[in-house]
Amino acid sequence: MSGARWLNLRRGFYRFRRSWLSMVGLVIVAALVLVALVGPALVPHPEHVAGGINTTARFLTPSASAWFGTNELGQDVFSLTIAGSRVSLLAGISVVVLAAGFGTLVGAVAGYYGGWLDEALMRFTDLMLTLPSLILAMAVAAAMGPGLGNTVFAIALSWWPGFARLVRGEVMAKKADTFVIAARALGAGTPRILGRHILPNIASPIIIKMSLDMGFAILTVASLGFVGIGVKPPTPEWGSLLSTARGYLPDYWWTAIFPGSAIFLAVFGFNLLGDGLRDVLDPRARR
Amino acid sequence: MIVPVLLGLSLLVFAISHLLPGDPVALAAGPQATKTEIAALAHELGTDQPLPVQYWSYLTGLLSGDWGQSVLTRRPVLADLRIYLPATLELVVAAMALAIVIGIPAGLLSAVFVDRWPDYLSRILSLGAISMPRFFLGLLLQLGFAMQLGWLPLNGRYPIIEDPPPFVTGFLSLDALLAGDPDAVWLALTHLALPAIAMSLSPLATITRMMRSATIEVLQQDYVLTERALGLSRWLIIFKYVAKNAMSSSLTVIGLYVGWLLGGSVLVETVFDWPGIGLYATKAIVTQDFMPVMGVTLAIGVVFVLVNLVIDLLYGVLNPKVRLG
Amino acid sequence: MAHTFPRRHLLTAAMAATGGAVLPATLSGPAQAQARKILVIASNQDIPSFDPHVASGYSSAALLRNVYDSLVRVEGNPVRVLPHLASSWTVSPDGMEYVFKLNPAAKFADGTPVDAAAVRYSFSRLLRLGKGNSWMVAGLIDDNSVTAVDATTVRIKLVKPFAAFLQVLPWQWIVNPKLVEANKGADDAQTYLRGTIAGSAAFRIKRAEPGNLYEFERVANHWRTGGGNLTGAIWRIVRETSSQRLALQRGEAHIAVDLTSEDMVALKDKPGVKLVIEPEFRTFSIKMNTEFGPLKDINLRKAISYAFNYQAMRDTAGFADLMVGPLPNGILGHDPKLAVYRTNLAKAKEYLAKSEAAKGGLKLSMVYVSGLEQERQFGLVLLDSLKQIGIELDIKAMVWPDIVASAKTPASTADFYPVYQTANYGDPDNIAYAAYHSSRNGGWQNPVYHSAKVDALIERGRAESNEAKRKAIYQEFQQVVVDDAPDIFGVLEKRRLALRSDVRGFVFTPVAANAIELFGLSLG
Amino acid sequence: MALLEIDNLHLAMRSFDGEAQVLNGISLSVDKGQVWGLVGETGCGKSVTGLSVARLLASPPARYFGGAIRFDGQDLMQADEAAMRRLRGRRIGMIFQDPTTNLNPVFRIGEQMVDVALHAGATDPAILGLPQGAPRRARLAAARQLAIRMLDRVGIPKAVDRVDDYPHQFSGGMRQRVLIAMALIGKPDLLIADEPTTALDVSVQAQILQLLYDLVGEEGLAVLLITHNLGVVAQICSHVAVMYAGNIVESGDVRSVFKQPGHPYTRALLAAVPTVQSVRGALQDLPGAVPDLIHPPPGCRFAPRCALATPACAQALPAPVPVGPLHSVSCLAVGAAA
Repeated sequence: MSGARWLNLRRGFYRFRRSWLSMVGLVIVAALVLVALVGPALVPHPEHVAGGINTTARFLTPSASAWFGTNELGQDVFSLTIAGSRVSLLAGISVVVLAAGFGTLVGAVAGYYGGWLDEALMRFTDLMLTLPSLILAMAVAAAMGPGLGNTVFAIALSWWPGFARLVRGEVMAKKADTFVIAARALGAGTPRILGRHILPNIASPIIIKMSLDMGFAILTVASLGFVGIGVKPPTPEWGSLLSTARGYLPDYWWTAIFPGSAIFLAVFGFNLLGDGLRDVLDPRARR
Repeated sequence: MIVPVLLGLSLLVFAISHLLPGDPVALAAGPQATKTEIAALAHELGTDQPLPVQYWSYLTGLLSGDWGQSVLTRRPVLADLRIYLPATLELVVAAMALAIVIGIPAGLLSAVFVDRWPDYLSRILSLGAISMPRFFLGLLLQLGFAMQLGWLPLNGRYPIIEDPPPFVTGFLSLDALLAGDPDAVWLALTHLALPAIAMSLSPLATITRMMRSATIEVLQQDYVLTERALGLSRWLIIFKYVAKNAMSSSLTVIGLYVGWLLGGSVLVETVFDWPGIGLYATKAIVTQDFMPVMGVTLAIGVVFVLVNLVIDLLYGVLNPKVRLG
Repeated sequence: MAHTFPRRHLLTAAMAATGGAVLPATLSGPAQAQARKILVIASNQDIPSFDPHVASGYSSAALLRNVYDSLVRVEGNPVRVLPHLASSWTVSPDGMEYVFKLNPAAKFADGTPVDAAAVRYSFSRLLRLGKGNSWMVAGLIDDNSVTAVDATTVRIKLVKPFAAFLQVLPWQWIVNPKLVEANKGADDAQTYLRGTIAGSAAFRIKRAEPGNLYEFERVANHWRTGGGNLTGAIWRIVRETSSQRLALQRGEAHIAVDLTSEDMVALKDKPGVKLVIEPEFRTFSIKMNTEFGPLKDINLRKAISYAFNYQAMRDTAGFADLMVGPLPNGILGHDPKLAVYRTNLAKAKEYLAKSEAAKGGLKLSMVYVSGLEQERQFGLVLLDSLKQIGIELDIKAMVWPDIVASAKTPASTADFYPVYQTANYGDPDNIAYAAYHSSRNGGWQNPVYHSAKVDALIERGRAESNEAKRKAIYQEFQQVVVDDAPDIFGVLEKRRLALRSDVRGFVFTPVAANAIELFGLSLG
Repeated sequence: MALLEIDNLHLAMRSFDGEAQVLNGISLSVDKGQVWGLVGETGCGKSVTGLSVARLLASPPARYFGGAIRFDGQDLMQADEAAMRRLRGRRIGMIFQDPTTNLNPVFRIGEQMVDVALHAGATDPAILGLPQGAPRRARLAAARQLAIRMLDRVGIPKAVDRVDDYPHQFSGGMRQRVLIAMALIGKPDLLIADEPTTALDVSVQAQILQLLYDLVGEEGLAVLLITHNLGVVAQICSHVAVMYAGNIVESGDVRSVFKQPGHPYTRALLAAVPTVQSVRGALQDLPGAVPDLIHPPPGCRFAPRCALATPACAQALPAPVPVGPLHSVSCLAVGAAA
């Protein structure tokens, strides 16, 4: 079995390498991560990222000295956009990790114990899924006040049900597997069975979902920023940059186009990559 | 099915709105209110009662058509929804119609030309479309078609100096049609165009992708080989025999998307100043006016459940086994 | 091609109606709208309440001044007080007693005459509720001040002398007692008047779609004669200022009231557009929490006042002048030569050294109204300035009601608190009283600052009727306030309005100029 | 001239692991009135041969690199898709193995049959009994009548009522009858039947075979019956071709081949059939396994498993050697003996 699995994985990576779309995604995401790690230190105007302004150079058109032009406060749009990658990436990862963590907990408990607990948890999960997630996130974020942490929490709150359902199904399927029954026969405790035997075996669908969700998490963070419920100034968050820039269209288009394109590019990269990863890790779901 | 879902939804919405920080009563009372005035208002609104009592009265209110009062608009929430929900629904229906009309053939073609350039093109475009922030696309559309070219109106549902057609369904284009006024229909449609396009992109892409994968699966079915072997033309097979089979899996997506678009209409409505429930909810959220937020959430839940009932019926139309079996 | 005509016709109509610049409007044009003469005002502010004694703020003022009438009205620059419901008036030599002769033609919408009893009733309700614009007359009149001498004569006796009394009267609306009494309920008809108009003005509300638009229509055969040719108007909520600008540019709106300086620059040479850029008595300052937290320390306040980058603030504000002291430039008693703080890092550091903050590591907080772009920019200017003296700033956007709520106690008030003060009347008392008198503590206009000396000066200035003496009092007031450094005195933004050139009869008035008065306007 | 002539056909198929030599030069000639059985194990290329005749293999992955297929004198390897469509459903009918999956589940059977009839009628209006250019309405009605007649013909009771039923409302055997009706609606000259009875119950199998046998007799069809079941061949075929790993190793009239099998593989095949009912799967008597077609053995592909193999067998593919009037065998051993 493990041989077959290895072959599947190898064929998967073969397909991944063959699919240039996935490779493009990988390149974009790698670039994004790199930019998020080192970018803020290397940008031409790190002081603008920290909130510094230069009102003598407002609304300069893109040029060799300011690649993406400057904004209403004379800040370098290139520096802000680059620095925004860290904010978005961090927020996106936090949302997905929080949601996956909580969703896995709920799903694993429901799937493993079954019975009324499963029934109750899943009814709750389904209800959460019927709630309009963006409105819920907006309401929670607005009530908690601005700030990246609050935004992330609010989004994760509406994000976990997807993971819970996924994990529940996988756990239920694995529960009946012989190795789990054997472990139980040997007297392993529930946390041990779940943690050591079941969860590692269902990691790949969770990872696939996390990678597929990354793009949308970034998108949702930007959406909240755009409607004005998001980070505090001067945090250079793409959605709020776009929201501000919107007031200066069409004359100062560069203040909007670059942060907007950055959102698109980041989400696009993660979606390409997620699609490719799904092909690799889950050959059944190909196409 | 609809009753327990709504019961649960109302409980959940009620619970969330009471768990959140903020004092809606103080806000409702206004900045100049004194402590006694706030207490009086709390008493009047019943918020000084224990939570179960409050929920019970909220629930009985819901059932008797009293969805609470909006502080912001000073009107009953249900009356507001009567205006704003159709506006959003019109947008969602238009967007879904676009998505279906384009997405289904696009997905079919993508599958037929699998791994050739039309397929690559449609796959890149659809992934791109899914990744495109709707609000950014909306801004770009405004920038291009309204600001630069001036072909279409920038925002709103109808020219502000014109009287809209009499309110019947709340769907302006439909109301204009009912009023027999072709100019009004045209005006309503031109206003609808850009926001509908901005909203349709994501479902369009998803339907294309679903349709593509479903079609690829269907194309491998034995009956397609039989149909080909008996000489039926490729296009007849694809657009008639394959399409109907592949469509049922896209139906699920369509059902899910209607709910998703209703909840996500906020973004497009913000960009286009479209007076629907998204904008209504946003305004209510930032002023912490909770009755409308709860009302909007519930309304979306109701529509979502209803749409999925319709989808279940449509399944029957597409798949005789479900209908007859 | 003849068969395509109907389609073309539709397109033409659509373009014309949406102001499309593609085809000449003369082709078909919105003929109906032309005949109807409806003026469209684009504003980003919703109208929260119609109750004339509860609502405040410019959008409400815009609504109320068109659907209710007041005893007198103001117009022009400099501001002149003109007859309105009162066709004439006299003032006693000591300035304590005003007698108004009402226009006998004035009628409420239901035909009831606007008589002295109605005026008395309206003032009494205003004082009873204590909301809305009541602060303008609070302490000046009481329930016995307003008396009906006869049906058309009203006497108002001030409790305290107040030089600018006539200037506040345009904002005190007269309601129809018959309607209010009939719908009084338990809350003095607040529920009723929140959405219903009981006034006597030349316009009434035809359509109200909160969050979207408010449509006015002209009352037929109104008692007021003259005025412009408007048959109606629409107060249209357009949140984005750039959308307002485009709506104006395309002729979809006739007046845009919330434009940014950038918008004004962009509109400068556009055909069919008239720009109004005029100084106005509207101050923008960043208030400091003089009662709670690090800013209790006057040395720190002075250090910050010197560190602040005033030039950057002026740059971002566009069409604006820097304030010289607490009072708006050009108002009675304003001292243009007052020595005020200007950016001087050496002095800033000198004062900083005298304060607790010299140790460093200080982090201060600032709130601003979410969505108010200009305030956000000023916040960033402050952040940048504070960084120069090693102080961090936490900027937080809050909705207006929350900010107002936070102003209730010094402890809940942020360290920095930006606020616009619009003069409702062109007198120094307006800003001085609203923004610096201790009786306003706990309210949004002056959450925390109080000084016995300043209070005394304000009260003296209010009571004095001799103009030269008043000037002297306000000079002293300005000096004392500047020495106390309770605010970072910011900018006076010029009023920025853009009008279509076919709007006629517009007279700029430097008080509440964005609350457009419709009566005198014409289209075409 | 035979109705169908397959001449030295070579076909390769691309896959994940490489290109498989699926058909290695097969030749076959089918005349009107003949019922040819094409037998062999799974993967020997018999189904691919049938699909090749109708040109239904997608290319890529299929690649023809030699040989010809002639139908009624027309070279099908040169025919374009439009030309092929004129043949399919009209002059060449096909039925496949599993009747449960070969009918489109979401359409009424009548609708599917009407479309096939309309298509056939478009090529030959006589099939609908209407003159050229008849209105669509008339053609639709005629097609429907034809569908009902065909259903009746294949033994569907109350065909008029059942024409508007969905596939899932029929039993497996009935569905195969529907498929046969659909394949014959265009009055084809050649019927390609790929394992038409394999998926059916034993009792139903016999009925379907009987039906096919009767129809062949009545219509004078040529039939290419693809099966792994020698019993079926014995029952209704007039001729048989035995395939092994992409080659026809032996062909001839059924009687001759069954009585005097020449090729070692044919003999093994016949030996493995204890009864009419054959068991699908490996032939126990033979050592080794079916060769890997990506890297086929040189020369005779059966040689690695053949008891009679000599070093010469690995040199070249043995040519068919006639052993009877219609009977030929491709085997060096047989050639040497002859």
